[in-house]
Amino acid sequence: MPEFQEKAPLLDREVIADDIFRLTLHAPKIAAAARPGQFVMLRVGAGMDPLLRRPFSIHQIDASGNMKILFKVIGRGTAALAGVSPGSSIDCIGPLGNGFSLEKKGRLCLVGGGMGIAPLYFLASRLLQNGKRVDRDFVLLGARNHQELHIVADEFYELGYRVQTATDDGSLGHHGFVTELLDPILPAMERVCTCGPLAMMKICADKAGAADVACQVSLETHMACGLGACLGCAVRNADGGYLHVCRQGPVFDAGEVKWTG
Amino acid sequence: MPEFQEKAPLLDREVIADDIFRLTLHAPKIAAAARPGQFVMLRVGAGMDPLLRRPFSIHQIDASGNMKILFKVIGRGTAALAGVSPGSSIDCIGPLGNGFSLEKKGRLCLVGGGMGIAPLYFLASRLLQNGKRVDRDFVLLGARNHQELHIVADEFYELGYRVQTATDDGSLGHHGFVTELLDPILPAMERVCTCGPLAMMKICADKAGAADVACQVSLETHMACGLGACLGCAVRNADGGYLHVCRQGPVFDAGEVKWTG
Amino acid sequence: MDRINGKDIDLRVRLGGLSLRNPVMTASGTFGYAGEFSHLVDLQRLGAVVVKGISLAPRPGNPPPRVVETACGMLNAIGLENVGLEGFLAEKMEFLREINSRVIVNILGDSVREYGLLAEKLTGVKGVDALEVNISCPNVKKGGVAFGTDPAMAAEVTRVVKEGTDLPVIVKLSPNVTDITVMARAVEEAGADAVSLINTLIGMAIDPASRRPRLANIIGGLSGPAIKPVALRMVWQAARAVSIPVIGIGGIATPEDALEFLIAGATAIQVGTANFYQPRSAESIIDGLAAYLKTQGEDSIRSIIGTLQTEGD
Amino acid sequence: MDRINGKDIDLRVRLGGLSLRNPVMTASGTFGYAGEFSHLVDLQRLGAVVVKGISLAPRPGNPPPRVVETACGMLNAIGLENVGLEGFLAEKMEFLREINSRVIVNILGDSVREYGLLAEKLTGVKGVDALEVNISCPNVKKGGVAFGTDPAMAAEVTRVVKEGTDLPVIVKLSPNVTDITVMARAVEEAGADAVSLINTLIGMAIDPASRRPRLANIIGGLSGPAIKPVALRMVWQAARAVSIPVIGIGGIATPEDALEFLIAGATAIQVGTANFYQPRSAESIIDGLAAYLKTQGEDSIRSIIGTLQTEGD
Ligand SMILES: Cc1cc2nc3c(=O)[nH]c(=O)nc-3n(C[C@H](O)[C@H](O)[C@H](O)COP(=O)(O)OP(=O)(O)OC[C@H]3O[C@@H](n4cnc5c(N)ncnc54)[C@H](O)[C@@H]3O)c2cc1C
Ligand SMILES: Cc1cc2nc3c(=O)[nH]c(=O)nc-3n(C[C@H](O)[C@H](O)[C@H](O)COP(=O)(O)OP(=O)(O)OC[C@H]3O[C@@H](n4cnc5c(N)ncnc54)[C@H](O)[C@@H]3O)c2cc1C
Ligand SMILES: Cc1cc2nc3c(=O)[nH]c(=O)nc-3n(C[C@H](O)[C@H](O)[C@H](O)COP(=O)(O)O)c2cc1C
Ligand SMILES: Cc1cc2nc3c(=O)[nH]c(=O)nc-3n(C[C@H](O)[C@H](O)[C@H](O)COP(=O)(O)O)c2cc1C
Ligand code: FES
Ligand code: FES
Repeated sequence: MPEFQEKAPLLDREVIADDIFRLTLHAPKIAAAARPGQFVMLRVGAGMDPLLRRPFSIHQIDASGNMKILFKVIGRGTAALAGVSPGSSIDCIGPLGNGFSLEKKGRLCLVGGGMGIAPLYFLASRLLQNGKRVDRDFVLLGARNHQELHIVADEFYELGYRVQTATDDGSLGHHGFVTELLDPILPAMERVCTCGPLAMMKICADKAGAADVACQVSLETHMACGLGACLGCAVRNADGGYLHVCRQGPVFDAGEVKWTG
Repeated sequence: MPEFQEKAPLLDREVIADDIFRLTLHAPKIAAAARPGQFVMLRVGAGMDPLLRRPFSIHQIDASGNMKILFKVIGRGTAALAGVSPGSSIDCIGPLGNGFSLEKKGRLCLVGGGMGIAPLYFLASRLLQNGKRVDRDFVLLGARNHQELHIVADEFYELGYRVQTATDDGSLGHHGFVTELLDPILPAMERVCTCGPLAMMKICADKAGAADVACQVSLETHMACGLGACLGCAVRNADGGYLHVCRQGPVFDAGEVKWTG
Repeated sequence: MDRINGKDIDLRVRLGGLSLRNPVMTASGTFGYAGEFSHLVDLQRLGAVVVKGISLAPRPGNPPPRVVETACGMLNAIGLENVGLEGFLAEKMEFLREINSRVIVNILGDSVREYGLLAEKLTGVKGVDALEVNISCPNVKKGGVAFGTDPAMAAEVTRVVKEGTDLPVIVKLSPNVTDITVMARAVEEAGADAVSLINTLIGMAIDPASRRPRLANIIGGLSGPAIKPVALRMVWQAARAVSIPVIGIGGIATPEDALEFLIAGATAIQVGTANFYQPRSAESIIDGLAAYLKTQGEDSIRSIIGTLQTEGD
Repeated sequence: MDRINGKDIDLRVRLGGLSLRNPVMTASGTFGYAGEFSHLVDLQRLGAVVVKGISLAPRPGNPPPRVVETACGMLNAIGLENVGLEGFLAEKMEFLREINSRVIVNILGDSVREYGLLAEKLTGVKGVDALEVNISCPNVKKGGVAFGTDPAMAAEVTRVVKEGTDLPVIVKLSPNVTDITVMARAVEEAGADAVSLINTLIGMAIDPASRRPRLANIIGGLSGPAIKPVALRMVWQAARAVSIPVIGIGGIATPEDALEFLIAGATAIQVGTANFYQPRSAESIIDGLAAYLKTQGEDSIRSIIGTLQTEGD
């Protein structure tokens, strides 16, 4: 699984919400090699501060070598990224990590919360491309409000998935937690793939576990390199040892992970 | 002499040459208080790197509170400054330092090299405003080539000064050093004000000294604060002690300075 | 009480005998004698001003270049240039008496005796609220380094200064040591009322084109955000090692920075290099501390000090 | 000879018995076991690869969070996680033998005996060109700190490692000491073939919102451009104190950075944190060194080493 370093021209910059942006980067080598669930490390800003690259899930890929990332402004790095104007280039390393299972058999439920929806779109579209039957598969998406969600929710819908949404303020779909949408659906599912806040993924994992449904989760952790070199991205595994999110993950079977808190 | 801190909107950005830019900033308090030869400390970039402000001479002031600075890209700070787009604001502290003499009597020769021409324009225009007779005063300007010089040279000319130019490549005016233009003029002058490379100012100072003409020079040195607090901007004075460029200068009588090298 | 929407948010702290309206001071050598900032900063809001280090006789300082920027930091080799005690008293104290803020005089000497004399002569001077003893400046070859890195000498200086004054005595520690707790304990035992740390780390920069050092003095003191993690670690260690108040210094520029130090155990903090690039840093920290207290539901900054949670997972 | 427009620019350097095609290595713990970078970096261009520190038994490392970004730097508390000697030999050496670059194995132990055993067991292993003895890692409470800050213990480790091997032995020094020259001389006298410095400075970061340390280990090692001035100063001091070669480490990311260390007296340099944010840093440094030699009219990098001009004004 080779990774590439590309100076990727920024082709487009969409403002999804006040603090949520979607960038289209021309990164043909990365795009050609990418699998759903993998991520890229982006260099934000030209100087030495912020110093480290930032990890972002690969959100969409097209046949002409373009890659989208969807992100929320959290701190200095993402703020800098939001300020990059089309025409500039962004230094990208990827694709990194393992990715979600591309199993075509069985009914699938994707559960995304916040920016966790980013990799799920790539997964949803790749499964469709690979010939999976998706019209009985669910996509459950949660966010703070309508604005954050509706554009990407529509895109999932266009792929042919059954899309349900939940928002904190009730401005789109269910008023409440996205995980609450899972209960009626879960018994009919064979697999759940989830990405989002840890607490949300834990609920998914618990519910899936209780229902004896397979569950893959995509973890976030601070990363210095993304390449398996710094060993900084450790999270606890179920046995008390450590998993390295950048190489062994970011996607894990829910059972591998130690769910604390 | 109070100084102000202003978030000054960038109104205009002119590209004078590949690496030379002129910015128009709306900084009404600084503009109202400024005297020729004073400078401002600009914060370049939003992050912590580059950390320190950068000093720039006040190049032009207009009645509506606008201030221009003229600068060349040298390193990271000036590169960042060159990249700021109109509409953004730049954090400015000023006006700082002492400034040139505004004596109206007697014939005056201004000698500017490279970016040293920046403060001289403010001096030239303020003297005219103050009612000085300038049609017998000289402005000698040196630069690498025509491109760097012609716009500002024209502006001096429009003020009514006798303008002579020198370029390294002969593409405008005298082919050679600007100080070579000084010899025929100097005997008739009462004062020389010079700003530019140290070697150039030293030649001016030497020639003026030999001709018994008063000479003011504007020095550059690394500055951490520009406010007289860090004591980092020391240069040697003629007696072996130190001068602080930001508070006691940047303008000095040539005789105060120790001319080394 | 600090003025923030008229709320009763209590930022007062006490350093031994010295009470401050808030824990935010300006660090020695980075705020001149306060007058330099009088048009840009509301001086009376500051917890205290620590003035540029004063020696018995005036000092000319080092040859230039004296400062150079580094990654998120700067190196300085000012060489302790200062107006000297007499100059300070004659030219600077009048203004400082009027700023309606605490004034702490940073002192430095080439010998134990000089420190003692400085302490005596500053005692009883109206407007001087405390002394900060700089035993740590790395720029002067004579004395400076040794006092700050040898616990016995640091203790000796502290004792002599304490004998010479009834003002609160803060001893400012150098970070260029193997174990900061040894230094902190040594000066505590010698009678220091508080310790402040860190002074600058010793660093260096070279211009490859000329193959010359970028500072005429070759080496200089590193300050600014770059050093904050080291400063914070040492403050945390020192605060656990001594029972006198600890003043945190090093790369502090924002309210979050200041809070890190307070949470680590500092009773107060000093803003240094940030004054150069953002003169209003101290004021914005004061505002930010008050705002933080509100979000945390606390009404006194003192309930934040030393509250680092280190147990559990 | 390095490939640069076919010019005869000689970047070779010699570290005791070890000759390198150029002075640019990758630092331990920042380049994994080299395979991690094989798609991004032309490994055979590197002067040497220093692998992640190896202990006798595998180590799991510290709980997360293990890394946090700071101003122009980062803190790490990896806790010396590694595959252990057997794992290293079984899983990593095969690849390393093939990269056509020098391989230096960084070793660490909890006791002098462990260092000695590691040295013995790595001696004679095909593809291992030298040992770098990590006496300086601040992350493990047991052993690490003491070896690196006590000259006698550092010398003892050095002696035992030297007895156990005929490979060139580089001793890697901790910067968390009052006087780096004491440490450098101690290990030189104990037989070290070279010293490398600096390892990380000890630092800390706190999250004000939770009032918890940002690293589970509370303290960690500071690396990156922020520490370069301190590293350069220590390298300059060490190079003047010992006659064995000095390897410069700390914040090196560009050719200019590398040149600063070489001019200060380092015979070679290591690129650490920069590998994380710019994997091609080492390669661009190699190119930049060759380009610099041209502009300086020199044909060998060896004529740059230790050429700092400090006389005059
Ligand atoms: C595998 C992976 C995929 C991700 N995909 C996305 C995505 O598609 N969209 C999106 O908006 N965000 C994503 N994130 C989170 C994103 O990396 C962080 O929001 C971002 O790094 C924050 O950087 P900052 O400079 O704005 O924040 P700061 O808080 O200033 O960053 C400081 C440091 O903390 C790290 N950090 C802060 N928050 C996180 C976090 N949540 N996860 C990891 N590191 C963090 C930064 O990388 C940096 O090193 C992903 C994270 C990982 C690990
Ligand atoms: C009073 C004064 C007035 C000035 N007026 C002008 C002007 O009108 N136009 C113009 O183009 N330049 C002017 N300069 C020079 C200008 O400040 C520098 O070119 C600029 O600071 C370089 O910053 P940098 O980040 O691009 O370079 P870098 O080399 O990356 O800067 C590194 C550090 O060195 C300092 N530095 C580098 N070169 C100089 C220099 N020549 N003088 C002072 N500090 C320097 C920087 O401020 C910074 O702290 C003036 C300098 C002074 C002292
Ligand atoms: C230019 C400069 C001059 C300084 N002069 C003194 C001094 O005279 N006495 C002293 O105790 N510390 C002096 N310091 C150290 C600072 O007070 C402070 O301890 C150090 O800079 C670390 O804080 P910072 O990172 O916030 O700047 C000086 C620092 C700088 C940058
Ligand atoms: C994540 C990380 C892990 C490290 N692991 C080791 C190690 O195992 N052994 C060692 O001697 N040094 C280790 N170091 C220290 C580096 O080799 C180097 O000395 C230090 O980071 C300073 O260089 P830099 O600023 O270029 O990173 C590690 C550094 C980092 C950042
Ligand atoms: S992020 Fe560096 S090893 Fe995973
Ligand atoms: S630049 Fe700070 S005193 Fe002059």
